[in-house]
Amino acid sequence: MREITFIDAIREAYEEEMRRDNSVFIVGQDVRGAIFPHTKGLVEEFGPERIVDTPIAESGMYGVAFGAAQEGMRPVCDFMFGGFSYVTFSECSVTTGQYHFLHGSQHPLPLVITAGVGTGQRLANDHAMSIHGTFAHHPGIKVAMPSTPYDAKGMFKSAIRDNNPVVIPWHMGIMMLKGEVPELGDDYVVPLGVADIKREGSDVTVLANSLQLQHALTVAEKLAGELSVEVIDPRSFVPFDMDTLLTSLEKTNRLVVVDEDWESGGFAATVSARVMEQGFDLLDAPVTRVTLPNMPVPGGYMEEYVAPNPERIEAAIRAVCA
Amino acid sequence: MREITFIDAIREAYEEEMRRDNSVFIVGQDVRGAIFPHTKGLVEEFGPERIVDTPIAESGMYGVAFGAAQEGMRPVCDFMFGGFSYVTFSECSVTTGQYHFLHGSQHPLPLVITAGVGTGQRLANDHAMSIHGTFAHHPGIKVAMPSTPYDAKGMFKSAIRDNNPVVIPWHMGIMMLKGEVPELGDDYVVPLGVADIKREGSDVTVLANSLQLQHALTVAEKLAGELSVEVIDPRSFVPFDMDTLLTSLEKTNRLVVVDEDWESGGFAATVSARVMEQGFDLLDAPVTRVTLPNMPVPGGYMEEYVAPNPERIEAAIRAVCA
Amino acid sequence: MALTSDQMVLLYRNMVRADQFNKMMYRRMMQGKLIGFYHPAEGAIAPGVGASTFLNQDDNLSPHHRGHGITHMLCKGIDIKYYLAEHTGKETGCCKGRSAFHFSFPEHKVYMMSGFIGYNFAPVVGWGFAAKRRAQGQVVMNCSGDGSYGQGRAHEAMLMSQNWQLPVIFFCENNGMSIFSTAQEMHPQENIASLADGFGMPSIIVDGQDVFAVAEASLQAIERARTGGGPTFIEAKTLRFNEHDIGTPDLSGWEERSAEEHEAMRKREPIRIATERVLGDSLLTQNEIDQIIEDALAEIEAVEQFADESPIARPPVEELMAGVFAD
Amino acid sequence: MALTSDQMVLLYRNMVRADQFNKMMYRRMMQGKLIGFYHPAEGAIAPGVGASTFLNQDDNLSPHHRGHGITHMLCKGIDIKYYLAEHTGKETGCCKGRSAFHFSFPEHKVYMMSGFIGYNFAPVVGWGFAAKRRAQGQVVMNCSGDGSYGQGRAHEAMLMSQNWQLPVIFFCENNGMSIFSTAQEMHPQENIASLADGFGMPSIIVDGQDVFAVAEASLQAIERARTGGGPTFIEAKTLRFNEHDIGTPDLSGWEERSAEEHEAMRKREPIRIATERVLGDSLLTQNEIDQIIEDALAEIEAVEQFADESPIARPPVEELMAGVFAD
Ligand SMILES: Cc1ncc(C[n+]2csc(CCOP(=O)(O)OP(=O)(O)O)c2C)c(N)n1
Ligand SMILES: Cc1ncc(C[n+]2csc(CCOP(=O)(O)OP(=O)(O)O)c2C)c(N)n1
Ligand SMILES: [Mg+2]
Ligand SMILES: [Mg+2]
Repeated sequence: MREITFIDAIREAYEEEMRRDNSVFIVGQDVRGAIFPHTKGLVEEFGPERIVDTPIAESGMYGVAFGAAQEGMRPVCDFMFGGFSYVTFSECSVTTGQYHFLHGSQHPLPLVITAGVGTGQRLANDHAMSIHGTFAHHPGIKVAMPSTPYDAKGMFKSAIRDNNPVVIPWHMGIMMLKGEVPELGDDYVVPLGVADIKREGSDVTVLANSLQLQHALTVAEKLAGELSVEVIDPRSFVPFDMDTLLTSLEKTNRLVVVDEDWESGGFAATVSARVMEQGFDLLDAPVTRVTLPNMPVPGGYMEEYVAPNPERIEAAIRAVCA
Repeated sequence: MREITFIDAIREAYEEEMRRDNSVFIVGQDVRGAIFPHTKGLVEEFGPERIVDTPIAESGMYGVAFGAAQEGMRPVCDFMFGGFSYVTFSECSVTTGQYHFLHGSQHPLPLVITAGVGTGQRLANDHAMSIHGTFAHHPGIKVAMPSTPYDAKGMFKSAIRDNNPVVIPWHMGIMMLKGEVPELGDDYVVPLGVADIKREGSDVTVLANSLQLQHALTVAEKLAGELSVEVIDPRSFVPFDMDTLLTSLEKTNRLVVVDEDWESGGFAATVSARVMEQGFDLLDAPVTRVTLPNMPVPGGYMEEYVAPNPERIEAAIRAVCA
Repeated sequence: MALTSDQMVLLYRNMVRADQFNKMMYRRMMQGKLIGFYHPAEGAIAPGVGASTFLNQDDNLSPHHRGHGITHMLCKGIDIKYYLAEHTGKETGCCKGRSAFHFSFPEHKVYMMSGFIGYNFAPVVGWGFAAKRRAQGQVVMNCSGDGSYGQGRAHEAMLMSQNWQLPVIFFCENNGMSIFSTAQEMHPQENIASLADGFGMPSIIVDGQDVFAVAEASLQAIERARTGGGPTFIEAKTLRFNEHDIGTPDLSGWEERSAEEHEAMRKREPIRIATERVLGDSLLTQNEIDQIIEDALAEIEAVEQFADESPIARPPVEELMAGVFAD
Repeated sequence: MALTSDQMVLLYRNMVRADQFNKMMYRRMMQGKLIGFYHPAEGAIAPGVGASTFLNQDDNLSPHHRGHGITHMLCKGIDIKYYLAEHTGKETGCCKGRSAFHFSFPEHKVYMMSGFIGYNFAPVVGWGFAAKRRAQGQVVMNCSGDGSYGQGRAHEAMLMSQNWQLPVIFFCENNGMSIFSTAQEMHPQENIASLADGFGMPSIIVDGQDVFAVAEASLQAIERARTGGGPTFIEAKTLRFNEHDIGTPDLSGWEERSAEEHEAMRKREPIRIATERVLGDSLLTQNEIDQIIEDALAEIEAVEQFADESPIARPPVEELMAGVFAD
């Protein structure tokens, strides 16, 4: 298979879906010129009517997506950085999540919300915060985050075809990660709601996603021989594939959840609580989380040791296996 | 001690703090006329300069509080219903939470955010959702919710005197709950960050707050003789009093967390995950949560059985004690 | 745009229906037969009727919350019985009884309600965007109150609609009140329509108590939007006879609205104004008017019967969970 | 308001300092000596200098992000070395090295930075509110770009400031660009200042390449605000010579900005315009100008030395946790 970067994989998903379905379009700020390469060059093929730049007016911009979705189109709304979605949060969380259900499950709202997220750029909190946990807290919205070029292309395609609002951020720290992706024209998708065992193991399970998945794989490789680490990528947070996780725990009986979100209220807490309820008897040790400490993400030189990193992951694995 | 209602207790806190400190003021929409009785009549004593109505412009309205706090005042920003805070969410979550810390911990931001929250009015999701879990997810903001008139008065006073942003919603379902409160002039406060054992017991611990605390107490009373239920009111979510909870678990070894927020990403998940990490060996049964299912809160006749209620709490208690 | 006699009679009929529907809602709320709250539309019937009566089926309509959108929706041919059933918590409700006071009639292009004032401003941009792309003359009628124009969302919607020349009509029903607050105190200019000037958007200020004047202004804006002429701001000056919502005191600032204010206000009762006109212009006879009222009451009786006789919505949680996501 | 010679010389000195500071930032970013990003201010030096030079210490200033607020802050007497140290990730930074590019000088009433464009609009209402209540003539200078006026937050701030007659100056630095988007494409009117008309707020449009013109307009608005005359909207028409931020391509829409555009733009270089004026008016000699430049370079050398010699900020997590909440 050919190798492409993570961000190019997203662009391929856009290209293929936009060619396939004329109702797909992208709306954002400076997406024509492309702040990030996933929209680069698209305007040349699809024109400014389908690669739509708006003023710095997140509510109006998101309104283009939201309203057009009600009108039967399939918009992708690009918030540039994840935190910017908070500027129109009542719309993109509550009003979006409740639209279908509260109005009687009669009218779907097929739209995609994306943005770059995550630490590693040293830009501090408002440019570095994760959003998957926050959106996963609000019902009626699917939430997923790919970790490899293969998954990125397949999951973005799934998200665009889904009849629901899907929040699918991408981590800036793996933007240039290369990986194998099927040939152009091979119209594969990766379904939302299905976890993926990225590395098999038998001593301990690590659930990690995105940049942190890469960290987890690095640690698993490092520990190989000493400890056999199974690394699961949830891929989706809503819906969440609990079965794959519990099946793994039947084998390993130990779990470390790595999540680049705050300890308080992040998705790792939800996973831990669910395992408590549904897999208590499987556990030989308490589920341990590696998360952002409960402080606004500092920028500068602090980011690298405040955020989850291989050292912290390794320490957590050793602790649950002790 | 005299008895007053929960909502009157909040108003007394406002009155006393505004008399004590000229820099305290309230900003909101229709707070002069008082949509809810906690601001009723205040404008007559304090005038429209301190009981401040704004247009329906939540960012500007919150900006009055935020900016005035930077200028050394002590504003209370009343969002009316909790969900309305989402309209200016980038300001009241991210920008607020990061202000002090990210700018070098040199300038405090003493402000209070309040609003009515919770189910029971049959108004559906956007008028019924809880906000404590969402705010507890965002670092730099204290989050608390009183459950009795005594706590309401004491905690609102603490919140107003705190040098940090404090989100302190109140549950509409206990607005008219009566309870004992010290005489006027007895300047007591209830510190933030300290849980309260509302009923002692030895078989199982129930952590519950606000309307759900009332439900938990009802169930505890009903089960008395059969099961001895200890009921703890966290009172604060950030900071959270883990010690009181763990001490209780040393005795009971069983925990039910009741939380009127969604299962996914709600504060109950955080509590469960922390108990997993810090109290795993204390547990004789998995921590069990009673929460809102992951759907937008329906209004109408569904609210009463979709939300946590005495039946669901009792079932959970029986399950963890089985 | 001069109205034809047929148009005027239709407007008059819709006024009577809207008025009677509002009275029914008020009565039912007082009777404890409605879930949630109700924001009565008495005194403010004409704007919604004038704005909505001449929309095409494929035009988008975002009704104002005053009167809970009923006065708007029934003029667009929506059968209100499903909304009343909803508001009564019934299985047959337009939202399956889940929503309390929300409405949704996607097939009529009335998509939604949200409890956040100003929620309409984001989606209307998307509807206008879709309409412009589709280029079939579809129009977006965006109705909301003076208070809603405090929201920054309004700015973003006006900016983008004017910039892209979208077929969106910003229809402001200015009743001078936002709960207890007066527009006079909350807005720096006398007219909310002044906001449109900031964007170079054409605006019309119209007597909102005169349904015919409102309809003329609306037809003018609809025509402009339909033919690619871009957005229009319409400010209909209207009144709120009752309290904001039933059970809330009727204050201005923090004092009771005065008897004088009420008296002056009620001189501008929109049904009476319309009746004088249709009688004066000999468009209808008193007998015909009586028949129109009777028809409206019969319609309402059937609507209420439907709502009352439908079963209460109490589906199991599992069934609800299955409705959170679309397939 | 005619400027005195002393005022003009002060403005000129600040222009030179601002220009040199911006060049230093650009150079350091290219050298990999700055953390995060830098939005260069070349071509757009005059607005910030003109707006900020005559503020009192107790006036609030919200600097524009262009030039990362340096051109504004140094005119308000802020020692930039603490900001440069911050931007270099150092312990001595104004935010203890935690913030990357944020600034905060509370004692100078420059409180904050946020990465959300339009973040300024909420707090300025509160500063204006506090200033009005305090009634000591305090003024709020609220600087941001043309793009920021897309945000609905701007509407809310203008509405409330005009309504309450707050001493807030809406100082719009219109460089015609918002990353790759032109103001011409993104705004329906030629002037952003037209927005002020919607609220009945007085506005001034000024040549933002002429620091003296900007200062005169600013002094007029400051005077009005200080004496209870309410807000003013100032639009300073300026230019962005460089790309939006270093490393981002220099596009208009999705194509390179043309050589012709650059050539035309650079004819309006603000330092040259100011220099011609001070020389022409015989306010300064070439020797004095050379000395001013030398002083600025010396100042910058000290600032860089401070930043470079300060230790990298790497406090333990526990120490950071202790700083999340104030006592
Ligand atoms: C975001 C938000 N803020 C505040 C409210 C509370 N609220 C409900 S109706 C209303 C007044 C609306 O005034 P206007 O738009 O003029 O309509 P009217 O009720 O006068 O017809 C307010 C403030 C709300 N529902 N949503
Ligand atoms: C809420 C938000 N949306 C988008 C951005 C991305 N962004 C950063 S600067 C900028 C352009 C700002 O333009 P303008 O206000 O005109 O200032 P200029 O950079 O031209 O000086 C944008 C869109 C952001 N930082 N915050
Ligand atoms: Mg109104
Ligand atoms: Mg600009």
